[in-house]
Parts: sequence; C-alpha cells; structure tokens
Amino acid sequence: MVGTPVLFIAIPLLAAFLIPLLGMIWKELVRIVPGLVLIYLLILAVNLLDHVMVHGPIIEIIAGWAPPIGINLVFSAFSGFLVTIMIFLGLLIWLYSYRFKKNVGYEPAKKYFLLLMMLITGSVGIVLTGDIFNMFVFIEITGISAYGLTAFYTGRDSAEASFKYLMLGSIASTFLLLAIMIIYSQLGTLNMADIANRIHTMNPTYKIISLIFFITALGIEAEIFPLNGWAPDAYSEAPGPVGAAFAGIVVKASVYAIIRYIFTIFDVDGAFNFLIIIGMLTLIIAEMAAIRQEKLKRMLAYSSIGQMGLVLVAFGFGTEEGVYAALFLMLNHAIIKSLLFFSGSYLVYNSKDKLIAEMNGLGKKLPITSFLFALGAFAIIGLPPFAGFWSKLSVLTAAADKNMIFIMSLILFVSLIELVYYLRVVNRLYNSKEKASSIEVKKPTANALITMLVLGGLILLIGFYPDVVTGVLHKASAALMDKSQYIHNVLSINQ
Amino acid sequence: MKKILIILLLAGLGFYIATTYTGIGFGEPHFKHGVKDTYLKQTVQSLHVANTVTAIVVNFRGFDTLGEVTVLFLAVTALGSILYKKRHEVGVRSVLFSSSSIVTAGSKLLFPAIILLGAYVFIHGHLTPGGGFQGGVIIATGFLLMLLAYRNYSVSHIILSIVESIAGITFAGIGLLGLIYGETFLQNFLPVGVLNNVFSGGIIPIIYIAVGFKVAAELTGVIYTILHEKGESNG
Amino acid sequence: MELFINILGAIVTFLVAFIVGMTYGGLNRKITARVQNRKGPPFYQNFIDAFKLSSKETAIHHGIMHYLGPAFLMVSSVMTLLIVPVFTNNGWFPNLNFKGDLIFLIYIMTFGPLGMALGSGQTGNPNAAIGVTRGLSQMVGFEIPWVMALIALMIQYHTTSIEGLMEAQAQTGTWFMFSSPFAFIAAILAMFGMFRYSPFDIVSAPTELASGPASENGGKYLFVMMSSGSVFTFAKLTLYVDLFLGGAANLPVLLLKTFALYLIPILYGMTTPRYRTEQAIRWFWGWPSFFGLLAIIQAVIL
Amino acid sequence: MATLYLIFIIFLGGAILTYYAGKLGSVLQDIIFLATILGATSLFYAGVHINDFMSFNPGGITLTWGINYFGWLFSLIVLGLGSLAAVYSVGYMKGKKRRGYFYFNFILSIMAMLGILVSQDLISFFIFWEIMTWSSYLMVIYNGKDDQKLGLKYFIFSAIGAYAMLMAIVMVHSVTNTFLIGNMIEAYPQMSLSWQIWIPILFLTAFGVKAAMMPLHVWAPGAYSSSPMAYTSVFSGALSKMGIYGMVIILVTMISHLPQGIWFRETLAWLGGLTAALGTLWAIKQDDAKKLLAYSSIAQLGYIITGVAIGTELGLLAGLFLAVMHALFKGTLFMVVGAIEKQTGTTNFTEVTGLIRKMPWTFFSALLAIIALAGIPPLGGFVGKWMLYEALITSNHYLLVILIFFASTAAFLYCYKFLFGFFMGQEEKEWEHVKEAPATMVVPMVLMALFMAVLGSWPGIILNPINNGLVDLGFVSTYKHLWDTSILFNSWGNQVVLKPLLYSVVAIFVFFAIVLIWKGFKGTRYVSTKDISSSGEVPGENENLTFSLGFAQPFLRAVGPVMKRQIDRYYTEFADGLESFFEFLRRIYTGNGQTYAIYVFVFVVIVLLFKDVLF
Amino acid sequence: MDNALFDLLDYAVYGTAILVMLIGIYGALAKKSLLKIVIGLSVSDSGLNMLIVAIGYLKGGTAPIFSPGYLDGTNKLMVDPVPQALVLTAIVIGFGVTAVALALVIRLYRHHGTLNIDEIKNLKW
Repeated sequence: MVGTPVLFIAIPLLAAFLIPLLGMIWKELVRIVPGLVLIYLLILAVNLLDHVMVHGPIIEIIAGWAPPIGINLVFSAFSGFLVTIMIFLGLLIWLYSYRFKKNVGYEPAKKYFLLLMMLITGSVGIVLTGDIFNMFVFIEITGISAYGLTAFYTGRDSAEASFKYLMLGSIASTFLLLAIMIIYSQLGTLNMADIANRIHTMNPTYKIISLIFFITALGIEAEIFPLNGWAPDAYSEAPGPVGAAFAGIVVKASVYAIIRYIFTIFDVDGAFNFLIIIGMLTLIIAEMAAIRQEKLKRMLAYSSIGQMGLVLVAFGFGTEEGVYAALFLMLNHAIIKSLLFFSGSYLVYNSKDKLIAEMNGLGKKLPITSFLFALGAFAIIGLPPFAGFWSKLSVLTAAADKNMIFIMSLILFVSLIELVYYLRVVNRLYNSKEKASSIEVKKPTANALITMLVLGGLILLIGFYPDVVTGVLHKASAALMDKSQYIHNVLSINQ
Repeated sequence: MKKILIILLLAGLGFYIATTYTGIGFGEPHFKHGVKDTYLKQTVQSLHVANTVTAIVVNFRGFDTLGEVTVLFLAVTALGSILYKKRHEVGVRSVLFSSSSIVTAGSKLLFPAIILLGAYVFIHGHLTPGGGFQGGVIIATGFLLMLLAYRNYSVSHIILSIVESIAGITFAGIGLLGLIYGETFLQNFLPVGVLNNVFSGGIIPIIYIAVGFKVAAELTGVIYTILHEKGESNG
Repeated sequence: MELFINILGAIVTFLVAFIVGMTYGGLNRKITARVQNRKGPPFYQNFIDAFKLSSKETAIHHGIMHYLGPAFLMVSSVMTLLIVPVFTNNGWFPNLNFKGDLIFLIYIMTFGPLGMALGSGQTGNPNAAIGVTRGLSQMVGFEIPWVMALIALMIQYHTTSIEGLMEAQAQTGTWFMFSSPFAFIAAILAMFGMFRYSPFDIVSAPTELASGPASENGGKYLFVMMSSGSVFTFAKLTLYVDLFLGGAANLPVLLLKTFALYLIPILYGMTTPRYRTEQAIRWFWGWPSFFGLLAIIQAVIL
Repeated sequence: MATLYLIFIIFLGGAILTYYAGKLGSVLQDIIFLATILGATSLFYAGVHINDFMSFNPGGITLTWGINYFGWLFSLIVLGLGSLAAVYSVGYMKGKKRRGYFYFNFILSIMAMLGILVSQDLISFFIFWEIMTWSSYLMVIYNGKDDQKLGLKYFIFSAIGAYAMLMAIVMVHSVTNTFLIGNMIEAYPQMSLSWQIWIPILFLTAFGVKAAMMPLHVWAPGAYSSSPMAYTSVFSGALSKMGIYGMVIILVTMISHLPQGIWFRETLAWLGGLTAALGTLWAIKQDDAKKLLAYSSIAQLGYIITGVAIGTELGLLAGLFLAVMHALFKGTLFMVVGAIEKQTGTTNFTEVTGLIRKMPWTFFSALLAIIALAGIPPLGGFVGKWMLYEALITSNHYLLVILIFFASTAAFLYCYKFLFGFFMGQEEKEWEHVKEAPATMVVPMVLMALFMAVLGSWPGIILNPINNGLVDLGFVSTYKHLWDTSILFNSWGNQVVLKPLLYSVVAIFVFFAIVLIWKGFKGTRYVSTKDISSSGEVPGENENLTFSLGFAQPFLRAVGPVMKRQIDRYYTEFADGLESFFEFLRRIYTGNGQTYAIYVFVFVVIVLLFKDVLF
Repeated sequence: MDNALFDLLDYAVYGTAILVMLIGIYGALAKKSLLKIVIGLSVSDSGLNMLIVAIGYLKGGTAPIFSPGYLDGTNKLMVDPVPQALVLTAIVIGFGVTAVALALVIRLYRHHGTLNIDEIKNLKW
C-alpha cells in the first residue's frame, strides 16, 4: 500500500494551501505542483484499486472515530474505479491545460490550477465519502471551484454562465440540506451505512420526500432535465479543458451521489423507474437540443447531458448488468467526451465566432486535431471498433434483459440524432470548400497533443480490447449492487 | 402571471416541507439511536473539551471543517479569479467619500479591541461558545471597519495569502500528523489535558486557532477584493 | 455427320425464311400502294433491291461498331429462326429447337436491335440515335403485353419451351388462339409494335426524315439489314403460328397461316396515322396489357 | 486457423503502413497496398479451411470466426473484385491527392467485408459491419466537396439499419444469452411470436439499407456517385452484396420457419421488384454516368432481392448468381467510368462523346459489361435473368415477373445511353488527345469482361460454389437438378443448353462479320463522324450534333406520373419537420437563469405531487 | 399559559423558518435585479439555517457546553449539538457562495451595465 484513501483529499488540500507560498518562490511551481499531486494520486489510486480488487473495500475512518460517529471514506471497487477515472482524467486535463494559452499570466494561472485541482478533489471527495453531510461539503467545494472556473475567461458571457450555475447550485444546496436534515431528524445519524441500515424504520412519506429533495439537489449537478439549465452555458463558456472536467469528473461525481442514494441508502424501489424516466427525458431533450446548435461547445455540452441521461437510464435498470453498462458508459464518456472537448477547443479556437459553420476545411489546417475529433465523434456515436460501442452494446443488452424494448428503440433513435449532429461537424471539417479566413491557425501545443493522443489511444485500446476494463467494471458493479455487504463493511469497523 | 406561478409553487413546496418538519415535532426527541448521545458523552470523556459543538466541528466531524475551510479558501480564490484584471485595468477605490474624523478616530480606537475580541473568541473556542470561525469573522469586521474608515487603508495581499496558506497548512498538516502519529487522519495525537483548561482538548484548539487566522485573512481578503472593484466612474 | 446435316438444315431454313420474308415485304409494299391507290412496285422488287445493294462496293465506314452493327442484327434474326420450330411433328429442320426456350427467345430477339443501335450510334448521326431511343422506348411498350401473353401460356401449360407449348396445343386439339383468346389478342396487338409498321413506324419515321439505324448505312450494310429484317419477319410469324395457330406441318400451311397473320398489322397500319412515341407506349400499356392481364387471370383460373 | 488472425493483422497493418508510406514515396505506397490486398487474398484462399471455426472471448463475450461455404461464395466477390479493383486503383490514384486516405479506407473496407463473412457471431458481425460503414463513408466524403451532404445521408441510413440490427442482436441475446449466430437460429423457433416477427424485420431493415432496397435506397445514388470510382466498383459490386448475404441468411434460417414467412417473402420480393423498376426509370433520366450506374445498381440489387426473397432454390440460385454477375459487370462499369473520368476529367454524357476509337479496350469491357447487365445472351447476365424469370414463373409470381420484365426491358434504354453517350456520337476536337487508360486500369476491366463472357456459357463455375453455399444453409443440392456446367433447368423440366447456343451465335456473328468486312479495312475508308448527312445538312467541324440531351425523353414522358416525386423528398420533409420540432423544443432553454430556477421548483413540486404514483 | 399556545409557538418556529426560506426563494425567483436575487438566496439560506437549528432543539435543553458549573448538576438535558455544528458549516459555505455570487454580479454589471436578469441572456437555446 502506498497510502490510504484519505490522502486523496488531504494531499491536494495541503498542496492547495501550499501553492500560494510556493508561487512566491518560483512562479512555475504553481503550474507544476498540481500535476505532481495528481500524478501521485493516480499512482495511489491505481495501487489502491489493485488492492481493492483482491482484498475487498478499504474503509478509512477519520479522526479516530468509528463510522456512525465519525466520518469515513469508502474505497470500494465501485468508488475506487470512479476515483481512478477522475484522477486520471484530471491529470490529463492538467497536462492539456498546462500552458493552454500563452498569454495567461501568473495570477490567473495560479487560480486556475488551484481551482482545477480542487474541482477534482471535491469530486473525488463526493465519491469517497461515507457521510451525507460530508458529501454536501464536497459538493460545495466542487461547486465553488466550478463557478470560479466557469467565469475564468473575463469575456462577457462567462460570468453569465457562472451566475446561472451558481444560482441553481445554491438552490441545489438548499434542497440538499433540507433532505439531509429530514434524514437526520428521523434517524439521528449522518453516516450512509448507518442510515441504510435503519432506513426501513423511517416514515415512508418523509423518506420519499427526502429522496425527492436529494434527487433534485443532486440532479441539478448531474444535469438532469429540467434541472440542467446551467449546464450548456457553463460548458460552453468555461475554458475547454474545464468543459472536459465538468463532463468527465464533476457530473460523474453527482451521478455517483444519486446512485449511492438510490442503490445503497434508500430502499425505495420506485426510484429505479423514476431514474429511467428522468434519464430518458434528459437524454431525449438534450440530444434534440444538441442537433440545432450552432456552436460546437454548446453542442458538446448538450451531448454530455444526453450521455448522462443515458447513464441514469442504465442505472435505472437496477440490475447488475445495468450498472455495468452505466459504469462502462461513464468510463467511455469520460474518455471520449474529454477528447472531444480537447480537440473541439482547438477547433473552436480556430473558427470565427465559435460557429460550427465556420469550421470548413479545418481538417487540413489541423490534421491531427481534426482526426482525433472525428475519432471521438465516431466513438461516442458507438461505432465499432471504438470504445463507445461496447458501452452502447451493454446498455442495450441490459435493456433487453429487462424487456424494455421501447426504451431500447428510444435510445437507438436518440443515438441516430447524435450521429447526425456529430457527423455534420466531421463532414464540415473534411469539406474542402473553406472560406477564406485571415485568422492564423493556432496549432495545439505539444502537451495538448500528447493528451489527445493518449485519449485517442485509449479509445482504440478499449475498442479493440475491452478486456482491459471489463474485469474492473464487473467488480465495480458487483460492489455497488451488494448493499448489505457495504453496510456490514462500514459498520463492522471498530477502533 | 409568473409571480402567481412562483407563489403557487412555493406554496406547494412550503406545504410539503412544513408537513415534513411539523411531523417531527418541535423540541421533542425524534430518534432513539442517534449519534448525538455518543458525541455528548465522548466530548467530555475522551477529548476533554467543554464545547461539544467545537468538538464535533473540529474533531468528530473535523473533516467537514477542513472542507469548509477549503470552501472559504476557494471562494477567495474564485473571487480573485472572477474579478481579476490586468494591472492597467485596476480601478480606484470605490468608496467615494472621506469618512468623518469621528469615524476614523473611533475606528482606530476600536480596531485593537475588535482584534483582541476575535482572538479571544477563537482561542477559547473549545471552552465557550464561539471558535475559529466566529473569531475570524470578528477580526475581519475590524478590518472592514478600517477599510470603510480610511480611504487609503490597504492590506497586503501577500501577507493575507501567506497567513491563509500557513493556517491551511497547519490544519491539513495536523491532520496528516494524526495519520502519522495516530492511526487516522485528523486523529488527536496530543495529550488532551484537563477539561475546561485553555490548554486542553489536544489538537482542537490548535486547529481552531489556525481556522481563526484563516477565516480572518480570507474574509478580509474578500472584502478587500470587492472593495477594490472599480465602481461607477461618474462620481 | 449429324452436326453437318443440322448445319445444312439451318442454312436451308435460313434461305426459305429469306425468300419468304422478302416476298412478304414486297407484298406489303404492293398492298400498301394499292390501298393508297398507287400502282406500287412489283412484289419481287425487294429481291431486286437486295441484289443491287449486295453488289455495291463499300467505300467508307465509320468504325468497327459500324461494321458489326448489321452482324449483330443478323445474329438476332437467325437465332430466332433457329430456335423457333418451323414445322410441327416433322423431323426436318430441328435446328436448335430443344436448346432454348421462350425466355431465351425473348432475349435473343432484343440482341440484334441493340447491336445495330450501337453500329448506327458510331456513325455520329444524331437521327440514328434518336431513332434508336424511340425504338427502345417502343420496345418497352410492346414487350409488356407480349410477355404477358407468353407468360399466360407458360403458366397454363407449365412449360416454358416452345416445343412443350406446341405439344400441349396438339394434345388439347384446340388452337391456343381459341382456348386462350386473351393471350392471342394481347400477342397480336404486341405484334403491331414488333413489326414497326404504321402506326408504330416510329423508329424510321420514313415519311419525314431519314432516321433510325439505317440512316448512315448503304450497300452491303443495308443489304444485310434488309435480309435480316426479312428473316426476322418470317421467324416471328412462324413463332406466332406455332404458339397460337396450331403450327404447320408443311410449307403451304405455314405460308398460309403466316401470311394471314402478316396481313393484320399491315391492314391496321393503313388506316391509322403514326403515333408519337409516348402515345405508342401508352397504347401498349392500355388495352393490349389489359388483355394480357385477362390472359394471365384466365391461365391462373384454369 | 490462426491464418484468419494473420489475415486481419495483415489487413490492419497494411492499412496503417500504406497510410504512412505515402511520406516515403508513392511507388512504395502502391506496392504495400497491392501486397496487402493480394497477400491477404492469396493467404485466405491458401490457408483458410472451410467450416473450421475458432472462438475467443474478449470482454466476456464469446466470438467465433470461421467461414462456411456460403460465406466463401461471397468471399469470391469480395476478394476477387477487391483484388482487381485494387490493381485498378493503383492506376486510378496515380497523381491524385490523399492517396494514403484512399488506400487506408480501401483496405479497411475489404477487411470489414471479409470480416463479415467470417463472423459466426453477431457481435463481430456487427463490428465489421460498422467498420465497413464508416470506412465507406469516409470514401464517400473523400472528394471533400460534399455539398449536398451525401455522405451524411449515407451514414444516417446506414445507421438506421445498423441500429435496427443492433436492436435485433440485443433482443436475440436476451433470449439466448450468447451472440452466436448458430444459437440464434436454434433459439428462433422458441421465441414469442411478436419477437419472431420483429427480429427478422429489424435485421432485414439493416440489410435492406445496405442492399439499397426501396424505400431505404435514397442514400445510394449520391454515395455511389460521389466516392472515387475505383472504390465505387467495390462499393456497389461487393459492399452492397453484404446486405444480400445477410438477407439470405435471415430468409433461409428464420423466415422459412415462420408460418407468416410468406408475407415477408412477398413483401420483400415486391419491394425488390419495385426497386428494380424505379431504379431503372431513374437511371434512364440521369445525364451523369456515375449517377446512371448508381441507379442502375439499385435496380440490379432489386432483382437480386426479388430472387432471394421468393425463396425457392431456383430463386436463390438466380439471386446469388445475379449477385456475382452484378459484382462483375457493375465493377467493370464503374471502372470504365473511372477510366473515362481519369482520361477526360468528366463523366457527363453531354460533354464526352466518341471515345470508341480512343479507348478501345475500355469500350470493349464496357460493351461486354453492358451486354451482361442487359441480360442478353450469350453473356453471364442472361443466365441470371433466365433463372430469375423461371424462378418467378414457376413459383407463381406472375405480376412480379412482368414488373421485373418491364424493368429489365427499360434497362436497355440506359444501357444504350451509357455506351452511346461515352463511346459513340461525333468525335470532338476537345477529346482528340485522349488516350487509352494505363494498363493497370485496363487489365482488370478486360479480365472481368472476359470472365463474364465465360460465365455466359459455363455458369457452372459460379453455380457450383453457390450450390455449396446453399447446401450449407440447409438446401438439397441442385446440381443436375437445376443446373449443369452449361445447362440450365427450371423446375418444370425445361432447359436451356448454353453451349450450342453460344457456338451458333458466334458462328453466325463471325460469318456475317466476314461478309461485311469482306474487303477488309484496306478496301474501305474511314470517314470522320462529322462526315454525315443529317437531315440534309453536313455538320461543320465545330458543330456537335451528338444526341445527348433529353435522351429517351418520350419514354420518360410516358412514365412521367410515376417519377413525379422522389422518395427522397418524403424523407427530407420528415427530417425538416423533426428539426423544426427540435428547434421549438430547445427554446426550453430560455437563457434566463431565473427561468431555470423556476424549472427546478416546478420539477420538485410536480414530483412531490405525484410522489405516490412515481415511487 | 395553555398548551395550545405552546403548540402554536412550536409550529411558529418551524413556520417562521420555512417562511423566511420561502421568502428568500421568492426573491430569487421573482425579482429582476441580480443583487436582489443574491439577497434572496442569502435570505433563504438563513431561513434554512434557522430550520436546521430548530430541529436540534429539545424542550428544556441547554447549550451543549460543559462549562465548569454545569458538570456538577448532572443529567441536565442538552440540545442536539449536531445540527449546530452542521449549521456552522452551512453558514460558512453560504458565505463563500454569496461572496462568489457578488463577484459575479460585479462582473456582470461591468459588462452589461445593468443588473436586470432579463437582459442578461446572451447564452440561450
């Protein structure tokens, strides 16, 4: 063992407090340190995940008080898997945004990397924590970092996007607190396992009301329709890598939270169907909105929302297969959507007014970037032999096993819409009828290229050889499904 | 129309919230196996801390507090990022009036007292109501007063940031020390002392003092940053 | 030896067909002239023309396809002749009767016109191409009732070979003309188009301009074309006789029956002015096809 | 059996190598490209045993690869045509840009098609199917001037098909728990009736799209005509056959067990017939050779679909034989167009005329291919047509046979138009310099043309593998019963003996050819095609009187009502309607943060109100 | 004092808290000025915090502080300290959010020259 799960939180926090000091010593450290931290965390995560695969979940207690009393972190196959993805992605995002734009000065860079690191930490915290109030705190950490990052560019609209995000975010925290307090006032505990253990003693009406509040609050973060008004704006106005971070990290954490509540904490069966309903709604509406977008990033944003809807649907099946599918989707979405955001930012960067219509012929000017974008587009549509195919297949298989033919056909119909708008962009990239533009081509930096190539390679790797991930996914989904084991694991820890 | 809709919505929401909470009953115990009893017992028994709330905030749920401090830290960072301007764009102070001498003199007089009060509050956080947050806020009020009173009063950003950082490092560092000397993060590894002594409660006062500094510095920073925002230029 | 006799028989058949076809052509000209109150050429005029054309020297050509066009045409006519049994219940001149069937026949009949079309296409004469497209269009028109009639026969008697149909006809003892009247009508109406006499002489449009495949051909080319046309006429008439009129056991009967059939399109044409192409097509898809449909219905019911 | 792995590795590696070899030199690139395709092809025929299967388990899914006789039959089309087209491509691509891109996708599509044939499980089938789709899509947008979004249309329709297939696959999986095709076939009779109906429909949709079946054909004209011709020969010749391949499997293994199967067959057969008829009519209307051939491909696929759909042995034989023939003649014709495009720069009939003397070999191949296409004896096309008619007549499809007949007769019009438009007509100064295409392009065309001629009299060469394939699918052998090396039978016992017919045709033709060329070329003088008398006028040097506009106008006027509206329009209108609905829908996102906040509360209150229903 | 009044008072605490919260939300939803929206959010936070503290209350309980004098009189009822601790966190977080919100308002005002939320919708659809 290289360390314990708490280091996922402690180390970045320590680093975050250190960064301003380090920055006074050498300015470049501000950019380097977060990367080092993330590299360390990645090593830690991979090691722990490896350990967890064999030896079962690690329950870390904090401040020396056993679970119902103190706060605990749970690094199970499920949460560990998500944490690993998040940190990996975080590292790539860091690498990509290292010198993302040359003209960014010291102060903004410091803040950018700080906020980015804390965004990742917050999300990791959401996934790891075993305490509902602690989760609230991490959600807020993530939230504030996200507001700051959204408004990072001092252009006109980013503040608007950020404000919308903030407004909905604070409504979300209101609901979250309300829900937490309902639970607390009924059961007198904040520990997830403890709550799960005793939830059946709770008055069902209150239980459902608190569940609704939870879903609403977390749904805002997880971009569920109709709570996702902030999302397209925030995605499109935030810097490109941050968009990737939202799609790949923040939303995943929120979805995790919803899933944790529904699968582990509450024992409300109707919640699964509800997940399917809102998931489908989200998926359909988002994809329909995406097809009419004129700006690439906004399109990607809607597409992300849709994907999350699909993830929720997959979770909503409530079967292990469904969970497997959902996790696979999350993994793929993290990889592919990041690639799309990464390459897309350079495409946007090089087109007038950020319009898709202005992207004619970029395939020639930015060959690698465009190629990778096309690869990502193909993958996210679910074309074999790329990564996206396997997840789409598993979602459909899960649906078919639940005999939900209608849901299946809807998913496929929506995939068709998705295909249309992605291919429109790809078609444009490789359309040689370019408009004479005087804008000089801004080539991606070397580190950005490396990042994109890594992601592209991963897409191909998973596509050709899904076995690299399926083992972990199966373990992870089994871990989520086994609720009593979770409760037992957490509550049996005694100092 | 829209307002009616909103009112209806809120009425509906209020109805559900109200039924939920009134069902709980005010001032009555609603649950049997809650954690609060353990907290009340353990505060005195193993931590030797008088203020249970402090014990919960700093020790039992110290992790929350670490997150909370981070939130503040992030708020300051985000604020700085959002309001960041390149140097040549920096505007003048937006307080357009000079305060009267009564205010300036009074502020100067009060300032040390306020700081002292703040310090007292966070140093005694584990004994009396109050603590790092409260004390920090009080100190920040002092700076707010000074900023309002003196047009050219300036606080060094660098110092603020150093204070912030060191305080934060202290908190997180103590947590990690707990991991090293004890078994878990944020575990108390110092002797707990005697109940109701200033030097009691192990790491709790240290952390709370650090929090106090941090909150003071951060709140001051927030106020300072917002005040320095360029105002309407037609004054 | 047998092969030799077969080849000899084929050549004899060809010669007979050539002579009979030429004569019918001449008679056609004569009859037409009489109806139009002209004297008209003698009935052997065609032979004279043929002799004249064949003895002409060829001096120019327009390229290889131009050369070969008439040869294609000849293949089509001769093959049709070889496939169609000339005499019923007669060991003579079996030719290739057993080697092909009606579907083959239908297709081999289109071989020539297409080849010829290519030949004339190479001349570069626009009128040739215009004629060709008209001809092909018209073909699409008349093939429909024609095929319908044939299919009606095929499905009624469960055979696609001409021999088989003739046997069936002989067994029932009734000419198909009477037992399958609709098929007969459809086939006869289709024949109007097949023979390309007025009002379906759209291809060559002889009265206004020199169009159609023949427009750049002279001398030997025209001779081969002419003889091919004569042979083709005879072959087709024989086919009709075989299928609908009970066949013919010997030459006089054959001549009688074929000539009687030959008169039908000629006489119809004399009374009718030429159609436009699309009118012709629509005509064929009208009543003739309707009769073809009736024929099929009849065949299915029986 | 590891040979199969090796083949796919060769393909993949070759594709990547070829892509990057362009930086080193174009000759090297050509060599690697040819080596890949030819090497893999020869390896396939040398080292892969039929009916030898192997399994492996990626991602916990059992996949099986191996080839049976039926697949082997199609592999002939894919690899045979693929190799020839590859040779042709080398000439075609000389001096063009983005050769690496072209070669890469070329190799990938060949690989994907082969992959489809060796897949014995639905997942690898689907994977290869999709690889085939996107690699061909990339070819469609190769020219980069996709103004009408033809590539997009192609992809969308392919995706509709692919998703339908995916749905069926998943449905099958939920019953059988495996993805093996064999298990699917076994489990099929036990499924519930609605699934028994839906699964074939979904599969047939997928295959129908690739086989350009009406009404799913609308992508085809654009896609066929806008991809580079060297590829289109494969695209139309081989790739569309994958649809037929799948269709036959579904029809034989599933629908024949279904009591309601007759409706499937009839519908499909009629759709095939309509496809043939409408495809032909639209082909006649085209002025561009690529478009003409594209519509003609649709029509030809219609015949094939009809043949396989009626499901009798003769029908299947006919359909599959036509499939092989179509690969041959349409491959050749697209190559011809490619050659002309390369030499003259255009493929429009109204621009290019009189190439016969400049490109004689091209003309020769085109002539034979057209004769085969038209189904005129004695070339191979006739065999297929004959079998199709006989199959239709003997299985009581009387109206359908007339429809088919109409289509194939009308096809003469465009056949003639094709030959006339390019090769006949007056020779223009503009095209004086045009030379015959390079040998690498001519040789494949001529080879295929000759093969077609051979097939016309010895169809047994192809009928034998078809027979083997059908036996593999569970039919009794039709050898000596429906066909012999050069004799065809129908089920009523009638026959066509091809060899003597061929000999007589050749004999007569040669005889009269000699009569006509008696004095030889020396005796006669070639005159310019300008030296003609047209309505009494002799055209000048710069006048071009070639009749090329409004070709077959009277015929089109006659069938006018049928062609008033393209099916395309319905799709376009539907899509437009959908998009405006989406446009309306996305106004939910008003841009006002407050509204979004209100949505949140609306959501909460609604869910609270209906909480008893929802939870 | 009769019991009914007590009961009413009991509810009044919750009621007030909820009412404050709803008023805050109303402000956030219905007011056009960005500042008022931020204030509204802030107010609703306060209401919520009141509610949370109210939940922790126990009748007759004292503050959960074991001050020197307290330990002697044993077994006195104490109110639930947990909600208080939570509220502390919630307040601080609320502060952070409000600070960021104000900063954003400043930015928006800087760019748009208005605080009317209806006019700040460059991003839509």
